[in-house]
This record gives sequence, structure tokens and C-alpha cells, in this order.
Amino acid sequence: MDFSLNEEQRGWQMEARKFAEEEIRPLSLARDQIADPKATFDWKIIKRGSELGFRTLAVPKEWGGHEADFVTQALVMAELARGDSSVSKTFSQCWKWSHLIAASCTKDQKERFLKPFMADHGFVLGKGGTEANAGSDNRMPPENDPKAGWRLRAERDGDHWVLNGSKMFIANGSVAKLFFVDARTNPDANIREGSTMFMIPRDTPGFRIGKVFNKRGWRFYQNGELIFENARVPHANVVGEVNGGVKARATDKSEFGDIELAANALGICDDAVGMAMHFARNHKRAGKLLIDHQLVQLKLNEMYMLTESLRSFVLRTAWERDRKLPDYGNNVLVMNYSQEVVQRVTRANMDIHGPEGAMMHARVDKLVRDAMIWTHLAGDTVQRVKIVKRLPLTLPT
Amino acid sequence: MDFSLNEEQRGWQMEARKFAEEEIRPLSLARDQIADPKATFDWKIIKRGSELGFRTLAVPKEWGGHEADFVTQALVMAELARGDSSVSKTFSQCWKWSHLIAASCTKDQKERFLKPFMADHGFVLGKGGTEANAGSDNRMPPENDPKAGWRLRAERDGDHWVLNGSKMFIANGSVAKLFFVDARTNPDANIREGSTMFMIPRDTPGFRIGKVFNKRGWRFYQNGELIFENARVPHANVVGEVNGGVKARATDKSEFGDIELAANALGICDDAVGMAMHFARNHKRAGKLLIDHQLVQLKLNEMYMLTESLRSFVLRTAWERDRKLPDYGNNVLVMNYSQEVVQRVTRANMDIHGPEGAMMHARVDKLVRDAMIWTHLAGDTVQRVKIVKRLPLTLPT
Amino acid sequence: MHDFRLTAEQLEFRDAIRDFVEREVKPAAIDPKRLEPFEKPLMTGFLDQLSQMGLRGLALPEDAGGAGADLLTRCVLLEEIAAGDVDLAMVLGETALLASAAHGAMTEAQRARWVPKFEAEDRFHLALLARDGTAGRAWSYHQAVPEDAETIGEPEVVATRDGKGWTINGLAPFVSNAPVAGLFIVQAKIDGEPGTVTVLLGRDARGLEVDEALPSFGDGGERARWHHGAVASVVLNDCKVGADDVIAADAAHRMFSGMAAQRMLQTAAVNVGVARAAYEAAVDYAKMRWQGGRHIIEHQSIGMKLADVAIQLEAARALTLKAAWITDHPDAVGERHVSDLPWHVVARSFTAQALHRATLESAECFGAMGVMRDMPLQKYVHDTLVLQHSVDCDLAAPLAVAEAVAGYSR
Amino acid sequence: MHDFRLTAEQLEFRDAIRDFVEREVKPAAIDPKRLEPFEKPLMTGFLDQLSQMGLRGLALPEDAGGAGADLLTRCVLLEEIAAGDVDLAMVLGETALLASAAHGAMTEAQRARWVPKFEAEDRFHLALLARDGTAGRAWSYHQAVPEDAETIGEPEVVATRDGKGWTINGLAPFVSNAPVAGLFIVQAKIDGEPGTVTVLLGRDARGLEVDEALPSFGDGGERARWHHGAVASVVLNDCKVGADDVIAADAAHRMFSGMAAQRMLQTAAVNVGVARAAYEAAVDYAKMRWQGGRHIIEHQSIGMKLADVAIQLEAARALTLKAAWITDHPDAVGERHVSDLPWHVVARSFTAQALHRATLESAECFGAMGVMRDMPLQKYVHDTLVLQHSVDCDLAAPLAVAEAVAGYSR
Repeated sequence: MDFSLNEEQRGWQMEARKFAEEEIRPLSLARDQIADPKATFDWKIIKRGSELGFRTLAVPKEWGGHEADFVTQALVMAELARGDSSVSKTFSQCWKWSHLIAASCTKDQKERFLKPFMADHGFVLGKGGTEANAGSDNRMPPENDPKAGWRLRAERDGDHWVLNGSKMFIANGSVAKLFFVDARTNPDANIREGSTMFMIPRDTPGFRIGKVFNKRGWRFYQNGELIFENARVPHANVVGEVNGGVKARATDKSEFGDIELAANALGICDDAVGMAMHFARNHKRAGKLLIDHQLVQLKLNEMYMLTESLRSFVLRTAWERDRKLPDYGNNVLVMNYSQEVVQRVTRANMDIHGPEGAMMHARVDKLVRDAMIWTHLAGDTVQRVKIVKRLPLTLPT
Repeated sequence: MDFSLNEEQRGWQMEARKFAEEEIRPLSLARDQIADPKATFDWKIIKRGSELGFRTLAVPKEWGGHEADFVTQALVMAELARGDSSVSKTFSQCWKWSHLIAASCTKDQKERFLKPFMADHGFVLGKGGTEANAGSDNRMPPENDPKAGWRLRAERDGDHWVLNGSKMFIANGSVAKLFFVDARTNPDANIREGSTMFMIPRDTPGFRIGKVFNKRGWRFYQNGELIFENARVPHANVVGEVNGGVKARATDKSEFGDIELAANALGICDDAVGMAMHFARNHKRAGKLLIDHQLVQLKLNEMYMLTESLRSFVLRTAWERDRKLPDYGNNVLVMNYSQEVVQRVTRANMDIHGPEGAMMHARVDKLVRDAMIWTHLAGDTVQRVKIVKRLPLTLPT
Repeated sequence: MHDFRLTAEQLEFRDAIRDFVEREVKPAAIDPKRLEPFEKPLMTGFLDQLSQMGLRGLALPEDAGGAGADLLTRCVLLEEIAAGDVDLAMVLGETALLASAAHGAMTEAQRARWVPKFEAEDRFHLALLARDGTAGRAWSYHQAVPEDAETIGEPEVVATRDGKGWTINGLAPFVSNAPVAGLFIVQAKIDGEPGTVTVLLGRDARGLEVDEALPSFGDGGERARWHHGAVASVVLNDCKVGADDVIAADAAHRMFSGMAAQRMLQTAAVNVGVARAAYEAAVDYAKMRWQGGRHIIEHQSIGMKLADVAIQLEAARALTLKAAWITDHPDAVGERHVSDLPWHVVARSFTAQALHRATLESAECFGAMGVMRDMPLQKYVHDTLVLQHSVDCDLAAPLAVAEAVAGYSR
Repeated sequence: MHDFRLTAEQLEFRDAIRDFVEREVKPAAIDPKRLEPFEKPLMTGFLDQLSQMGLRGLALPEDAGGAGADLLTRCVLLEEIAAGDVDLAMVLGETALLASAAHGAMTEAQRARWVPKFEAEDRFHLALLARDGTAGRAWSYHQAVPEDAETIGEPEVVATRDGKGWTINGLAPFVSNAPVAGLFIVQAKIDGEPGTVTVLLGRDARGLEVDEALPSFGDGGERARWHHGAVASVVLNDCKVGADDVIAADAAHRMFSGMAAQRMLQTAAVNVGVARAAYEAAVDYAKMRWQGGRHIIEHQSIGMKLADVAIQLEAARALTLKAAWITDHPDAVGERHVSDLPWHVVARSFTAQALHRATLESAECFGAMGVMRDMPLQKYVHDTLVLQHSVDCDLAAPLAVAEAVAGYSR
């Protein structure tokens, strides 16, 4: 057993910490406070981070990327999130789909999409599954209702597919240059057997971005509406096989998406812990430093305790995924756990700061708002229910 | 980063798992249900475990022990606790003080006490600090009251010390052959500067065991009253220096006691998780297996999630202590965390089982009762308050 | 017009019981000699004294010799008894509930036969053998309850026609009050026909056997007793019942409807009483115990625990009494004075959860003393845990609220 | 005699407001165009309409043109308004509270001068500038409060003798209702002497300046607005007050005593209203939204959340109304109808915690829709969070209960 980081891991961690502290954090509050959801994004910070390697961290070396392992990815996400959770997510959203390209795409597709992705600091990736009437139905399609799940329709027309319909809440919606989109190619089968995943470049004819969603937290991060009106996509953009969209994604065994959320939450917690300790050591209530009050001591204990337990769990799980050990569900459990921890820690931070007259520390407020995003991320409750099938009868060590 | 176990660790773990399953677990409920607290103990299981090496696991090889590292100790405690938490604690209580002997005792003392301890399968160790009016005062003596803390008085008489007073709730009280006892040697100084730790063999003249405490949980584990009426102890039994009792213990930097409780709690959780999963897969409510109800799925998710987070934290902390890394308090945080987890997991197990008419599954009930012991173990709240001084300004990784 | 006062009679009755409990019951109940052993025989002396104070007949109409107390009054008084001993409160609550319900359902002739017996003997309690129609239902939130629902511990009692009367056979493994019951109200399935018949069986009925009160452990140690009050199994072996001891079908239906809700609220009140005892013990201890250079109640960590306990306790009491009052005054729902909810579930679920937490926090104020069996705190914790995991209140219980809100019918 | 009915007048008033809120206020309040922007200007049109319905003068005696409503009635009505819009409820609650308190403290001459002005103008509200004597106190649980206690945002107002009257100077950074106040009640420290003086200052008093309402972010983005109702800073620059606008010292003392408790309970009721709005939205959505082959309310995970919300909501309401009634009837404590506790703290602390949790659970039923700014759920969550972390309710607030129980005096 060895919990120490190797040089490469430590190197990326330090680089990310420096970038987060010196460049992300200073713009974090200002971006959060822009009222127009379309205007919160900042290309400069993304391009700058890309220059440092954070956009392409997960791409295999063969294609010019850094091929960082999951432990490194988790460390970097947490560090970036300490600067701003939604900026971190914008980067890691790119890793998520570069995992998929590496695992599931043809060489031709890699040439056409992975190369430009590597070459362009402003090339970010998105993915569209959710629709207005298909949220948890996509994740856990009901057995008695084959029509449940996404309805975006794709019909073959020679060498092309014609897509009609729309997607909602799509990650990097208004900024991505390439989207991975699930569509129904057999309307009579359920989504496991009747849908296909397409790569949709932003300039696809008949495809456009609609609304950009205005959220309580993660305001920098863009969630958009994708609208398809007879959008024409070449057959060559099908990921995996026709009617094999769900399987295509399953070829990527990393379950990166769950670790991603847990590692990001860890960064928020680290930030909250630092803020609370700093505040408690520098502010008095009733003539004593806050840190000298038992109530505050107990809250600080709780914050550190939860954060360190989350860190232990995140890093262990990332290591397990690097090792490709049998998957007993820790990747989902750690995500579920991060939801509980990030709520408690950000709220404890608010408890310690307290209101100041009719004002609240804006970053304390921001962290609570960002944390609320976790209540539904990745369909938290659905994942909790689904994971039961993968849980072992007794726990392994 | 590497979370895998080496061969020795895995070997001890498997040995402990087998012993727990085949020998401890079958007697666990019967011992729990003996009404007389003096009669719950079973020497046979202790001697049998000692033959397998579990009593002397932590003793340095130099003295004939196994010198197992903390990771191994944590693994073994968890496995034994899966069979019965209080039997596990009876063994690990011996490790705790063999750490101290190794770290703080003179060669002469080791000859006189460590050798017989190694030679006798029925030689177990105890420690006495708590008194009727000195509980948290021992752990966090108030600055404005130098008289606070234990009052057991020791006065020098030539080559001997004469002890008067009593101790309460003392671990292994009625069964240990040797106790480490804190006494006041300078009644005018506070306990940090005015007390001394003595080794008290069971047959010390003037020393006897009083009451054995009757507890809601951990019924196998013996907590006793130690009574000193002009008990004469040779000066050669002083651990460390006179008036240096608190320092003597501080020479042992392992902070084993905190990891011990967390690892033991982990074993209870493993047991509860296994029981709940087994029950949910084999019992129906309203025509469906329990495991097919969302409510139960969510509870199972919670149980696994908390248990795996605790396992991650325990093993990481044990590794940190093996490495003797700078101690930022994880050993205390993980103990505090185990208190929260063991309560929630054992209660969730009860939620899943539910009552059966006017009866409850006896082991489900036992686990909840054992878990209640954690609410005060090692002065949980005091530790939470104290640890704040050791917490870093920002969190390291 | 809102009012939270008790009537003069309620106050007087409450204070009389509180005084008796404080002076007599509590000291005996928390005597280490009683606390330490697993077996805690029912304190029948106090049971009889409380019966003499009118608790058994609490809800009987005044013309039947009772106090005519409504559910709210019963809740107020049961809290007082439970603050002394949970088992006494459960036994008396059950008898009071059944006496009132049965009295309403009896014919004049039945009353003439049974009421004098009830009144003549202090230790004449009532017990019910009936299958709980809702057992196991809460689990089937979105589908009809199939026949194979597991209903652990439910009685299986069958009635066969026998002239104008019935012959009853069956076994009920867990019957509350059976060890002290003088009269059993027995609901039996009719053999070979749909439906049930409800009959009255005296303790001395031929063929009726009451087992010993349930021991602490059963099934070779695999099961632990998990029940308050007095409970035993009852065997019915060819018990003959004449037509004159049959409760009319419509009267029986009325009797059973609403009985479960009332019992749940009585139990919630008992729960409040147990938690109050824990709270009061913790406050006393925290004001006396000196550590860290001051009384421990002056440490924020302890002060916060006790504040939380006090708050949870008042919330539970407020909700329980409100729910009881609404059950006494169902028109208040239709007249939109209060929400339209299954109030007994609301109060019982909230109370069970909040008060186990509160009681555990009270025990935590005692440090290691909290888990010692010669101290009452561990018992209070156990008692609230039993109340939280019981037939009428388990993991799935609150779903009944969602169902009512959704207008969804199982 | 317990009673949970409302009077016919209370019911009628409640339903009139509920109807108005459902029909008018709520649709406007949760219009995406209002929800999305950070700034949410006070809906002054509705404020005036609610004033016309009698809300401003709610607690004034009938002979002063008010409705003479007790605290319980105010709580019932404020819940209704808050279910539509929290800011309207806070503004009206503050005016109603201050109007009644000030009216009681005024001389006949003062009443004659101010009451007609109050009545003449719908948008004549009241505001208070006073240092909260208890600010920061809860933290010092076991030692006296030193002078250097940090009291963020407290007004610093000083009165200098000026003939028979006073000259007032000072700054109050956060004054509730200041943007809509016609009359300010100002408590000032007397310059160079111990003690305070309380005076009345009209909006048009020379030297009194009300700043713009507090913006969403301040201090260069380092601070976020964290307040309900309408709030602004007030500067007093050599304001002259004649002897006829001074509140007599004993009358001022009476006016201030109990005011904080009443305000806390009004706030608790507002909290109930906000959470109720979230709950009702969640129930509607869960009955309509179809996923997993059924309406989501029929999934146990959602059903359980909504059941928990309903239960917490009823517990909070029961406790708030009970505490309000007790505040209206303080003798009930001495007569031992209810416990002797600081009920306003009990209800406010419980309500704040339970209802933030309940509101977040309601939002969770909406999935991703719960965090969208064009949907009301995220606002309800935010509103309850503000209520939980505010000057009268913070991490340390419940310690006041422990203090009362311990008989410990700071």
C-alpha cells in the first residue's frame, strides 16, 4: 500500500494549483456575477489552460496528448475546482469525451476530430443525451415502456442521417465545436437497442444552439439547448454501430464521469475548508476568535473530516480505475458520497461565516450554489438505485 | 499511488477473516446475551486467537512479536470486528500497550513485562486513566483549574510508591495481568506536570478489581473498576519519568488508539453491510424482494458508500502512520468519522431488517448497541475540539 | 380559535399522575437492580395503582364509569406515565383504547355482562387479536398488495360456524396485553367464506391459552424481544363462542376504523414521554457534572446538544397533540382549519425519528455513563429505537403521507 | 382547552389573501422574466394592494383603524403572503409589528400626528434603527460579553442634547423597510452619557437620507445581498428632533421588550410560507412528470422525499403557531399549560433548519429543473438559506435555549 504521488502526478497537481490560484480564482466571482448566462464564459482562461495542457490532459500520447492516468486527472480536477468548480468542469468535460474517442472511434474519425481537437486551444467538446421529457428515463429505461428515453429522431438518407428534435441542458452547449449526440434510429425498439451516437460538428447544416440555461450555480459552465431541424450528418460520424449507441459508450470502461464529479467536489471542499479556517482564525465574535468557540471547532472538525474522507475515497477509486480492477461500484459510490459531502461542507462554511448584516460573503454563497448542482448531477438518485445490481454480496478490500 | 496489499498484509487479513468467521462469530451472540457482565468473557477464544498470533501482532520482532505494520493492524482489527467488535477490541487493546512498552519502557521493564506477555496466551493488558470525576478533564485539562484530572494519589516510600484511589471503566479491567495506570505524584501541579504512569501487575498488594461495568454494547469486552488501597508498586515500574506520565505516553507517536477505533468500526460496518444485503436478497415485502424496493436500494447504497469511504480513509491513515508522515490530524479525523459512519450504517441495517412482529434480529440489535459505544469512545467530542489545533491552514494532499 | 391551554381537569389529572410517577414509578423504574437485568417484569403494583387512578377506563363514557377522555387527553396523560415507565404506559394505553372502542361496539347486553367485570378488577385489561389489514402495505408503494405479502407475526385465526355461534381456532404469536388481559377481542376469518367475524372471549374461556410473556431472547438467541408493554402468544383451541358474544358486523367495522390511527398517536405520546425522561436526566446531569473548569452545560458542545433535544422534543409534542386534536375533531380538516393529511402518520413518523435522535443526544451528554446498564439513559435510547422500528412505524411508514398527497391508491 | 381551529374572521382573511396571492402575486413572482435577473425590485403594486387589504395596520388596535390582530393571526397571514413572495411578507410583517409597538408607546399627541399620515398613504411603512442588544451574544456562551464584540452592520447613531430636543447623527448600514418607510423609529446612544433615547423621524426630516435599496452585490463583488424585504442604509446628518417626537423612556423600554421575539416568530411563519410554495410546486410536478414508466410521485424515492417535506412542514407550522400563541398568552407558561422555554428561539431555529432541508428536497424532485433560474425552486432554496443564516438565526442561535434551561445567565 502506498498513497504517495509519483513525480508526474505531483507535477501536474502543482501546475494545476498554481494556475487555479493565480489565474482562475481571480476571475471566479466576477464571472459568477454576470447576469446573462451566455456572457459568463471566458475564452481567455480556457485557451490559457489549454496552453498549459489542461484541455488535452487525457488524450493518448499517440495522438499528441498527455495520457495522464486517472489519479492525475482526479488531482488536477480537484485543484482546478479549488479555483472555480465550473471552470474545472469545462476542461474535464473535454477529457470525458476524449476518453470516448480514444476507446470507441475509428481511425478516420480520430483523424477528422481528434487531430483538430489537439490543434485548436478553443476546441471543446460536448455531449447531448437529456431531452425535455427524457432525463432519468435515459439512465434507467423502464422495462414496460420501450418508448421511454430520448426521442431525437435520426433517419437514414443515403450516406447521411437526417436528425430532427432537440436536446436540453447540454454540457458546453454554447461553446463546443463537436457534440456527441444520442438519437433514435429505431423508434420501435427501446433506447438500448434502437439508438445511435453521432458526432455533430458545430457547423452541421440544420443544427443550431438554442437557449443557454441560466443556473443557480456553475454559472461559468455552459448548458445549452441543441436544436436539430433536418440536420444532415454523414454516416461516417456514427460512433460505433448503428443502433449500438449505448454499447458504444460502454466500450469506455473508465466510468470517468463519476470520478470526475467526485474529484471536482473535492476541490470545492478544499476551497471551503481553507476559507472557513482562515475566517475562523481572523474574526472575533463576542470577544473571542471564532476558532476559540467550541461550536466552530466542531464545525471545522466536521469539514476537515468529511473532506479528508472524500479525498481518500476519490484517490483510491481513481487508482482502482487505473488498475482496471473488477468494478464493484466504487466509482458510483464515490460520486454519491461527494454529493453528500459537498453539501455539508459548503453549508458548514456558511455556518462559520454567518451573515454580515444584510450581506453574505459572495464566495461562501457561490460555493453553496455550485454544490446544489450535485443534487442532480449524473442523475444522482438513479445512479444510487442502479448501482445496487453491481454491489458485491460482501465487501471486498 | 498503490492501494494494493502486500503478501504479508493479505496473509494476516485472510487468517483473521477465517478466525473471525469460523470461531469468533459463532460465539458472538451467545456471549452478548449473558446477563452477568463478569461472565461474558471467554478465555478460550482469546487463547486460541493468541496462538494464531493476534494478541502479540504489534510487538517488535526483536521481542518475539510479529511487528505488523499499521496497515496490517487495521486490516486485522476490521476482520476480527466483523466476527465480534468487542473480541477484536480485547486483542487490539493489547497492541495498544505493547506499542507503548516498545516505545517508552526500559530494557529491564521489557524483560520483566514484555517477555511474560509474549510467553502467556492469557496475558492481556489494560490501561487506567478515567476516574469518576475525571473523564474529559484528563484529555483536555482546563487551564484555570490545575486540580482537574485524575486524583489517584501516588506517594514515594523508599523504593516503592504507595497508591490510593480508584479508576473507573478500565479496559480489560477484570482480565488484564498488567495495567498502565496514571497517578498524581504532585498534587499541586496540573496533570501534565504532576502525574506519573505506573505499571501495575495484577497481583500488586493493595490493588484489586472492583465492579465490572455492565454496558449496553461491547458486552464481551470487560470494563472494570480498579481499587488502590495503599497499593505498593516498586519505583522500577515507573514508565518514563516521575511527573512525566503524560510525556511518557507522548513518546509513542503512532496515535494507534484512534486508528484502532476506526478500523474496528469498519469491521462492524462490513458485517452490517453483509447482513443487510443478504436479508434484502432473501426476504419479500408486499410481494417483491426487499432489494427490488427503491427505499431499500437507497439504504443499501448509503451503507456501501459510507463503508467504502471509511475503508479508504482508514487504510490511507494507517499508511500515513506507517510512513510517519507529518501528522495533520487524520488519525483523529478518521476516528471521528468512524463514529458517524458506524451509527448510520448499523441503523440502516436495522431499517432494512425492520421488526419481525415483536422481535428483532438479535445481531442487528447487537450491532446498534455496539455502535453506541463509539459515541463516547476516546472522548469523541473532546478529540474533535482538540484536533482543531493540529489542522493545517489549507489541506495538503 | 387557537388555544393551547389544558382544561382544569386535564391539568389536575396530569399533575396527579406526574406527581405519582415522579415519587413512585420513576425511582423504581430506574433502580439499578431493575435496570441491569435483561428481563424487566411488568411493575404490576403500579399498574394497579394507575388503574385505580382511572387510567384503564380513561376513554370510557362517564355513564360507563369512565372519564370520557378524548385522544388528546390520553396523549397528555400517557406522556406522563411513559416518562416513568414505557411498559406501563403501553399497557394502559392499549386497554383504554380498546375499552372505549369495544364499549361503543357492544350491545347493551354485552355491556351489562362485561363492564361490571372490567370495573370489578383492577388488573382486568383488554387485548386484541386482529390481522392488521395494512401490514406490509407501505412497501408496495406503486402496486397492489399481492396475497403473498410477508406479514410476520400476524395472527392466523379462523372461525367455523357452530349453530348460532362459532368455534374459533388459531394462533397469534404476539398479542399486546395478553399476559394481563381479562377480555380478548378476537377477529377471525370465517372458514370457507369471505369476511371475518369479531367475538369477545373471556380470559377463562375454555381452549384459550396465553403463553408466558415474551422472553428477552428467542429462537435460540437469534431474535431479541422488541416490544413495549406486555406481550405473549395466544392459542385458541376449539374455543366456543355463543351468538351473544359476537360483535355485530357493522359495529365491528366502526370499531376497527380509526383504531390504528389512535394507537399510533398514543404511541407517539409515549415516545415523547420516554424522550422527555432522557432529556430531563441529561439536563440535571449537565447542570451538576463539572469538567473543563465549569458545569458541562456551559460548554457549547453540550449546550448545543441539549438545545437541540429541547427543540426536537417540543416539535414532537406540538405535532402529536395537534394530530390527536384533529383526530378528535375530524371536521376541522373539511373546514380547512388544518391540512388534509394522515396526521397519525405525520406525527408518528416525525416523533419516532426526532426523538430517537434526541434521546441519543441526551445519552451522549453522559459520556461513558450513557451506555451503562445501571443508568437509565441506555434504556431510554433502546426504548426509542424500539418505537422507531415497529410494526406501525418503519422505514416505509412515511410513504403513506406521499400516497395521501398524491391521491394515489394502492 | 386545546383548539386548533381558526376563527371565522381568521379563516376569511386567510382565504382572501390566499386567493389574491394565488391569482395575482404568485404568477407574477415566478414569472421567468422576474426570476432570471439578480435584481428583483419590490412589487410595490401588490404591496399597496395588500396594504389596502389591511396588512399594514394588521396589529393596530381597532380604534386606531387596525385589525387588532394577535401574533398568531399575523403568522397565519404572513405564511400566505410569503407563499407568493417573501419580500412582500417581510415588508408588511415589519410594518405591522412596528406599527403596533410604536402605537403602544406613543403619546396621544404623537398618535394624533402620525396615525393619520400612516392611514392616508398606502405606501407609508415603518422602519426601525436600533442596536440589537443581543447581537453576537449567543457566541459567548460561558462568559460575559465584552465590549469589543463584533457587531457587523449594527447602526451607530448618537443623540446630542439640543435644548429640549436632540440632534441626531449616525449611520445605519442595513435598515429593513427603509426604502418604503414613511416613519423611522430611531434609538440613539446619548452622547457622553449612558443610555439611549428613542425618537420618531419622518421620512422628510431634514438631514435624513435613505440610500438606494441594497444591490445584489457589494464591496466590488465580495459581498452578496442576503436579506429579504427591502433594505437600504440610512444616514442621519444633524437631524433635529423636538421633545414632542421623543418616545418616553419607559414606553420605549416596553416597546422594545418582546419585539425581537415577535419578529422572529413572524419570520418563522414567512419561512413556512416559502417552504410551502416549494412543496406545492414539487407535488404538482411529481404528479405530472412521467419517468420510469409512471408519474414520479409513485417512485418510492420521490414519494419519500415529498412525505418528508410534508412532515417537516407540518412540524414547523405546528411549532410556529404554538410559539406565537404562547407569546400572545404568556400566562400559559406560569399556569403550566406549556413548557417554560424561549419559544421564539425554539420555533425559529427548528423552522429554519427543517425548512431549508425540506425546500432543497422539494427542488431535488425537479432534477436539473430545480437549479434553473427561470424556475422558482432555486429561489425558494435560496430564500430558505437566507432565513437560516441571518442576524436572528445562525449557528449559535439555539444556545439561547440551553441557557434558559440551564438557568445560566450571560
